Amino acid sequence: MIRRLIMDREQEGGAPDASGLVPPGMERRSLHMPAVPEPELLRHYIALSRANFGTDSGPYPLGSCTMKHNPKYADRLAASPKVTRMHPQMEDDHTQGCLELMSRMEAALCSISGMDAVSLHPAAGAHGEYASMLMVRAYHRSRGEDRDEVIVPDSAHGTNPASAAMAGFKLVEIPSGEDGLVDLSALEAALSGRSAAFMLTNPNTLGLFEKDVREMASMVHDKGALLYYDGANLNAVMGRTSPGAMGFDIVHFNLHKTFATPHGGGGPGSGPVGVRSFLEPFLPVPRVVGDEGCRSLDWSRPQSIGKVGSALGNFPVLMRAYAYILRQGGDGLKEASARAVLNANYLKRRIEGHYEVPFSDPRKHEFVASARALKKGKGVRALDVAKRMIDQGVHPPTIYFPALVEEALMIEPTEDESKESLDRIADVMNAIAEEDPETVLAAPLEGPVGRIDESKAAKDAVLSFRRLRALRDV
Amino acid sequence: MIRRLIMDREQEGGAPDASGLVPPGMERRSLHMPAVPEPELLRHYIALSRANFGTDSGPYPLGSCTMKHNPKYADRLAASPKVTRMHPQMEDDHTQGCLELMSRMEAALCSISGMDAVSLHPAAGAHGEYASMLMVRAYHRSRGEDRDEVIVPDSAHGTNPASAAMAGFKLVEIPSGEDGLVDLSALEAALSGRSAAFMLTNPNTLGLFEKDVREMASMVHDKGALLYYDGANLNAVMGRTSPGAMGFDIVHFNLHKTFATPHGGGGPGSGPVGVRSFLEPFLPVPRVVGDEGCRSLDWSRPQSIGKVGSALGNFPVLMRAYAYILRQGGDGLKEASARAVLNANYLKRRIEGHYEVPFSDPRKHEFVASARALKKGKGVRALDVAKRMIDQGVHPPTIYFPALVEEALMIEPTEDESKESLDRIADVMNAIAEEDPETVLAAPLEGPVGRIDESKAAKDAVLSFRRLRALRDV
Amino acid sequence: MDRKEMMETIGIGFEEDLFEDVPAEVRCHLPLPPGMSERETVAAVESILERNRHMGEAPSFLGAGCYDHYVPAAVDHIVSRSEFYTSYTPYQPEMSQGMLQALFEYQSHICELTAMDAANCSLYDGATALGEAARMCARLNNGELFLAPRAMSREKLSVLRNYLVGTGVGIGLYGWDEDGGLDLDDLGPRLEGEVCGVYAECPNMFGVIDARTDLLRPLTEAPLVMGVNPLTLALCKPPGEMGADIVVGDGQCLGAHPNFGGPGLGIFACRQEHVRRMPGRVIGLTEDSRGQQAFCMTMQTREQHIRRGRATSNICTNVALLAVGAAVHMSLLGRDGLSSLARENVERARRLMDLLSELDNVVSPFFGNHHFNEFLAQMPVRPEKLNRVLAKRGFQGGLPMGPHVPELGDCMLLASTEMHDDATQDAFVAALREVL
Amino acid sequence: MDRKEMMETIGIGFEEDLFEDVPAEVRCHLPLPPGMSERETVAAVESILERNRHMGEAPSFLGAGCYDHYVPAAVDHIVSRSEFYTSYTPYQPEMSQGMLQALFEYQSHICELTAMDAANCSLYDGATALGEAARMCARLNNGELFLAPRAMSREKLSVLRNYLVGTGVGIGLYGWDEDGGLDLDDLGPRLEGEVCGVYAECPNMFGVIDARTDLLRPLTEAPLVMGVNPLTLALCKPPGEMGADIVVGDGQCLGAHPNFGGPGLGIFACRQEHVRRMPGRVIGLTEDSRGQQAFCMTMQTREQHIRRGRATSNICTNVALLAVGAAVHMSLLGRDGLSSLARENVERARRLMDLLSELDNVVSPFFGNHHFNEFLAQMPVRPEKLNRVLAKRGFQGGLPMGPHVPELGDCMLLASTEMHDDATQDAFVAALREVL
Ligand SMILES: Cc1ncc(COP(=O)(O)O)c(C=O)c1O
Ligand SMILES: Cc1ncc(COP(=O)(O)O)c(C=O)c1O
Repeated sequence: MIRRLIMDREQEGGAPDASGLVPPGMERRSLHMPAVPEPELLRHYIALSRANFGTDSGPYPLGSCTMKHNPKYADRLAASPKVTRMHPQMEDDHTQGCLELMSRMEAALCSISGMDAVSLHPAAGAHGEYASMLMVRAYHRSRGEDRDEVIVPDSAHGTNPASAAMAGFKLVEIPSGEDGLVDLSALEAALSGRSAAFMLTNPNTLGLFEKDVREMASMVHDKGALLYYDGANLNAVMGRTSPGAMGFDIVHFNLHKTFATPHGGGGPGSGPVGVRSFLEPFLPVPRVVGDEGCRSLDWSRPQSIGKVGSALGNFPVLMRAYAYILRQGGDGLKEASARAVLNANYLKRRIEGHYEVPFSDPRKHEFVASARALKKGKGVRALDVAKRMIDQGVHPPTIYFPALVEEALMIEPTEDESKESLDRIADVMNAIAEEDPETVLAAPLEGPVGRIDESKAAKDAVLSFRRLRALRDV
Repeated sequence: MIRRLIMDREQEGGAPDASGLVPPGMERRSLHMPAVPEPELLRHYIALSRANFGTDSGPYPLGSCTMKHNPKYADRLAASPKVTRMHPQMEDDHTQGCLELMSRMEAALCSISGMDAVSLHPAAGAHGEYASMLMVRAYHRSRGEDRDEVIVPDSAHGTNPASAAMAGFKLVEIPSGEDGLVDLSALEAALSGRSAAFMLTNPNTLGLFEKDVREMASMVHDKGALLYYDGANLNAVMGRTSPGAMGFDIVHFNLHKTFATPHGGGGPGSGPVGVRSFLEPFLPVPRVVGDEGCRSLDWSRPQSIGKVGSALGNFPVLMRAYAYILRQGGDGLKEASARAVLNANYLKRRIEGHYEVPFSDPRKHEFVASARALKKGKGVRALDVAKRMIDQGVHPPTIYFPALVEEALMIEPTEDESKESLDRIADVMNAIAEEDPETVLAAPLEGPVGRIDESKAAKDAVLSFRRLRALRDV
Repeated sequence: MDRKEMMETIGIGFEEDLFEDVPAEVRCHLPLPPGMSERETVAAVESILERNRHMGEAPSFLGAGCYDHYVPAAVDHIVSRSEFYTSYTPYQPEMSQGMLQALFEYQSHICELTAMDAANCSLYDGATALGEAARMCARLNNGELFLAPRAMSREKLSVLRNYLVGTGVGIGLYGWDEDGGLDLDDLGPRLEGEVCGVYAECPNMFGVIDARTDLLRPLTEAPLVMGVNPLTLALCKPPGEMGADIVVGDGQCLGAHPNFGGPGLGIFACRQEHVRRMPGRVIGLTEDSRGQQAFCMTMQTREQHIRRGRATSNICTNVALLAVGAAVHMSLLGRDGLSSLARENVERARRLMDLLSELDNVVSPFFGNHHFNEFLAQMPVRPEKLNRVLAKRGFQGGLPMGPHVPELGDCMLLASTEMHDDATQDAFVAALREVL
Repeated sequence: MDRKEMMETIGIGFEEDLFEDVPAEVRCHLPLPPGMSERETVAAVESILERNRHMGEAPSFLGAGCYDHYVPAAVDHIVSRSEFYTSYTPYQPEMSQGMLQALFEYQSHICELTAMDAANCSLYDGATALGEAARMCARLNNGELFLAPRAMSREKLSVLRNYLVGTGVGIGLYGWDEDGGLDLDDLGPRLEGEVCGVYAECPNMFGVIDARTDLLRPLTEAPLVMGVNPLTLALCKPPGEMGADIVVGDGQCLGAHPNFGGPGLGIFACRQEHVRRMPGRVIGLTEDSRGQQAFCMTMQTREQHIRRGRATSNICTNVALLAVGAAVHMSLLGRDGLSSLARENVERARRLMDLLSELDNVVSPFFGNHHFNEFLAQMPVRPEKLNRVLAKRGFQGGLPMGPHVPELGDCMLLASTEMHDDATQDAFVAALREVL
């Protein structure tokens, strides 16, 4: 490991002194938790940070994840005590700033998505999906209908089926057509009076725009179902189209994708949901209401699904995204999408001599290449290509997703990469395609660690030092 | 180089548009300064930062430089607009916080040093020395004396003679005794009616305490000269003795050494000066005067030397150091010194099997080892040892200073290193002493750069991209 | 310039050509104003935030799951390291050992605190962690009802309900006793039914350190879920020693700022035997090809990106950065630092309850029991009204209980932490004395 | 525990043994209170700073060498990188290539801006840079007098005097003309004397962009030192094209906060032929043993640690971190960003002078000339008094000229930057209108 575990240090004897502080018999008897003086602590965690790669380190074309640059003005704003030291249950007198910002953010997301109302509560995209599925359920029930099926294309992100299933829906998966798009006849066949919703990503996870989206909307609506927009790919189309214009009823946003908030190595993110007005009564409570200067929180929404998380949303993330929207403005967002698409198409062109890239042009913000030929020809899989890219300081693309492309390499450079950087990514990938397979299969060769044995981890299931110690003691 | 120079990028044509903004004929016609978008800019400078070693990266036992840990609470405080957005010429109404802090800081430094008055103005240690030499001059002149000599031991830091010379004094250097301490008879011989001051560092740069300091004080004072304390080594003796108790008249502090403020890769630092009351009239103007709540700046000090820099001191550095003093308290400062001394003596013991360490025990916060035997035995010089340490991730000690130790390795671990870390430094140094000389002479072997050719740099004197371009064009 | 070259490479003449696949009928404009400079952006957002009055400006006595603790500057420093916060979920372990180790350390710390074997590397917040725990009970066990305390915030209860929607499991609520601990007489008979899982909190919603949680294990064979405040655990017997199967809680108090309530840090720990039924991402120890110990995400086959509709949860993005912050926080404080912080919180709350008890018309604490850093006080006026009056005087009172537990509608849940000095508490009580 | 082992290794029984060499007669105690927790420390310092009213709270029209500009967040981010700010002077180049390259980039930027060949990597501030320049003139040239403008702040003049103390060179002051530019009729005859060096500023203390600096070079063979505001240089003919030998200035405006005046960023550039007479640290380009381009500190034999009493300067610690910040700032803005920022500053000042000129009893600007971001305005009341009145109304007026240039004692030097929007300027002028 990069540094010895903190837990693996000695600690002076003794137990916390809890007498008189907790009920008799409830005192803690021992706790292994060594304290590390600040100088050593900093070195430890800074060394760990240096063994981690972020967008500030280099190219990070991780498809579907939209690893945009995280602008630094947002950090400055987020450090203010006007953000950090706010409590969600304060009197409205104290929170006008938060409420105003949330209200403006809701309005901005309405403009961007073409929806009528937005809730900022969900903590991430999947959380937004779940909130939406609860609304879908509540909506149909409110009409006396007990629809129990949700339709998803096979190219959908895993969270789509997972969220629908978690909300108690049966899944109906439809295969993509030859062209990588939704097969309208398969959709038609799947739709019925039991259909509660159809979940669609547009552009889809192959980076293809579902041009028949309006027709799908009619089909879905004709059957009394709702059309759901997975907004993870919104970065492709801002200023050109919107979920509203495409006919969607519900949409979730990923602020940590489209709106440049940091992903934090896993989170926190933020996954607001937007709906058409007929669904507004179902949005989570409380809602921000009132006018500038006298905003408040309204809990009296009898049809609301209630709460999906304890907070009103991840406020600092909302604030960062709102600042980004202000900074870009309408034109800037449109330009960001245009550049993201240009970059993806350029990079695609630059590598397609070495990798197959199934399906037709143009792509939107991402594309999926395949290492199928490499695998056949030299036994080099997508995984191996990825590991070898690590040696060159380029973060690998998303691999093996979507599943309908064999040996998939899902590449999304975002608008932030310069031509120079795109050329570098391409050069690295192309060189790997030509490299001798032994080298590639052995990668990564540079750097502090070699290829990591993921199956051993799964077999051993050692998830804590406590467990490790228990095994050592055996 | 680590990354291509920013200047070495292309820039779109055109000139700044200055028409109407500056007098005719004064317009700028061209300016080569490529703009770098924030995402690339961040990657560039973050990559540079990663190619730099600080105390947060690992052990940094650079003798004389006192590379303490820089606590992070100070960063938080320094980011406040109550610090950053203050202008030095504001009305007192607006600056009561700054003035109060400065006043308390002066008092704290008086307590620590045993001096009667302190000026926070000087921007670094050498600047404090210079301000002090100006005061020495003004003081003697005020008494109608035109003393023109300053005495320094040969072990003095280079800034001491440089500052005295800059102030127009003739230097009288006295050799150290066999024991590494000031030779009292040499001092006696050097002292005369021309002597303006004697500059002394205690503990001296060998880490030895000048135990005869009171006697020296008497000798100096008897001759009508002043005794000056270079406070760079104050970290050794806080809470045990003070310049005041030792008989000094003037002292400079290095806040970036003793008081844990960051050195910033070269600065900014801060070098306050403290004096006995008879010298107070000569301190730089303006002085902070008044009581809490109604402090102001007083310029009416007719005997003052005036200004040594435009500011009232490097305020954020002062603020950081004041916070550190509060946090430590008297006991904490004493403990810091004790631990610094313990660490130095421990490390000395751990390496003295492999390196000569001339002069007797105990040491204070630092000690000077010698690679003389290694050089004789295998041709390995102090420089080579230093370069080989780099390979092991330990910052080398100060080398070739003080000059009176051959092949000097001047080692100051500070109080912040744990025993584990000290053992690592020792193990690294001891292993190098045993290593085959070829390896050591070729070091550094790991890392992004090999040994750097310093004489080529001096010969070529290429100090800017502009110069480089001019040479390329030839 | 670059742009032109790129378009040539692609073989298009206009950028617009890249959008030829977007049909005219879905085209639309973006009705947002033009962009601003960085300086203007910062000023615009600051001018909105200016309208807030934060806890440093108006001392606050709110807690209820979100606490104002001092965040050591070292914690903020580490989570501000660009390499950490600009990275994604560590899908490529060779490039993310730093984040993976930090998260493993977080998991390890949580396991030590709770005395459990395994923890995941975070869920959204404490409430969703409870929801996921209930769902996991439904995976581990049959049974119709998930038993939980009636003394729960409306937020948490609502989340719990929403997370059980798809399982068919209902919620059974049990009451509290006159000392604010769980009512065994109420709970006992309910345990006879078809119980899917049992949830108990310590400290509970009233801030009570409830010794009765230690009596639960022998009473049921259903999975036992315990809700904790991790800071309390520095003083208190851990759930692992009380027979818990699953432990949940919110770790915001471990080095994260209140931030208007979100993000929280959903803690989720369980016994080794249950690990493959857990929700969320977990980091495991393994080896690399050179035989060195290393880390990676593991048991991903439980997760949505592999298992899709049959995953143990839909969660993808979690709150990893807060987990890193918590690891730094716990490493910095260690056992002794954490337990003395916990002690300080108990003592702060005690001092406040004592001060309040001197007010004639206030019952403080409402429950005679051990409290952690919050407690109920019964007020002579409606807490909602009282808070409005206090706000005018520059204070933020405690949480009115009415919306959560209607029969305690005249009570306020007051929290105090190390951030309150004596003067702040005294001033608050003086203000109360004046208005009551 | 560790401590005991360490003492055993050293062979001592008590820590006190390590201080046996400190004689009893110099022993003393440290009369300071006990330490505090981190939280208490932060609270204590914040409560002192609380008493400040910063420029965001009381809009300020002070400049005079220290300016309130927007600092891009990227700049603060970079100088907060631990590897940079916790490092020392890069004595070991192999371990410090990052800092060395950043400083080389700073030097390069400064050379481009000034059109000079070489720059050092910083001096304490603009005033000491001038002092060092004067001292360098004394090394380059004989001559009794260093000529400088009488229109100089008392701070700068005092520093200049103090830096010349050891050289034997005196200071000759020349005046200004009716348009606020340098008075050639006054300067001309002085140039006939034994001149050691000549110093001229553009913009000068009155904020005037002085076209006459361009006429100086043919008038003297003595070294010519030019003082600049680096931001102005984005619009203005650079000193290198006007024949300067040395350029000095303060670079605080390049990405550093005002910070109550310090640290400043002392800019120092010169022609290639003079490099070996320069003060301060310089970074040079070289190669490593593998033939790669690399950087190191160079020409150290000029410096105190080698040359000791015969060094070109005593400076050791400088302000490297601000130089890094300036490099980041200039790289982010580039030519176009920097020149439009400069333009904005000219326009801000113009708008303010126009507004003020509408006040009956104010002469604004006092000098009819091109100004950068500051200008003199003549007031009907003593500026010192005016500022006290303005402070009560929440404004910080301009710099009273009296202490600096007594004959302009009824004038105030007012600065405006991009940080002032129209509303701020309008409110200030409205306040002035009311009190005048
Ligand atoms: C297409 C798509 N949908 C949904 C999600 C889930 O979003 P989150 O990770 O914010 O929960 C993702 C995340 O990768 C995604 O790529
Ligand atoms: C003994 C000694 N004196 C004086 C100085 C000069 O201090 P500064 O670098 O702050 O100018 C130093 C710095 O290294 C030093 O070690």
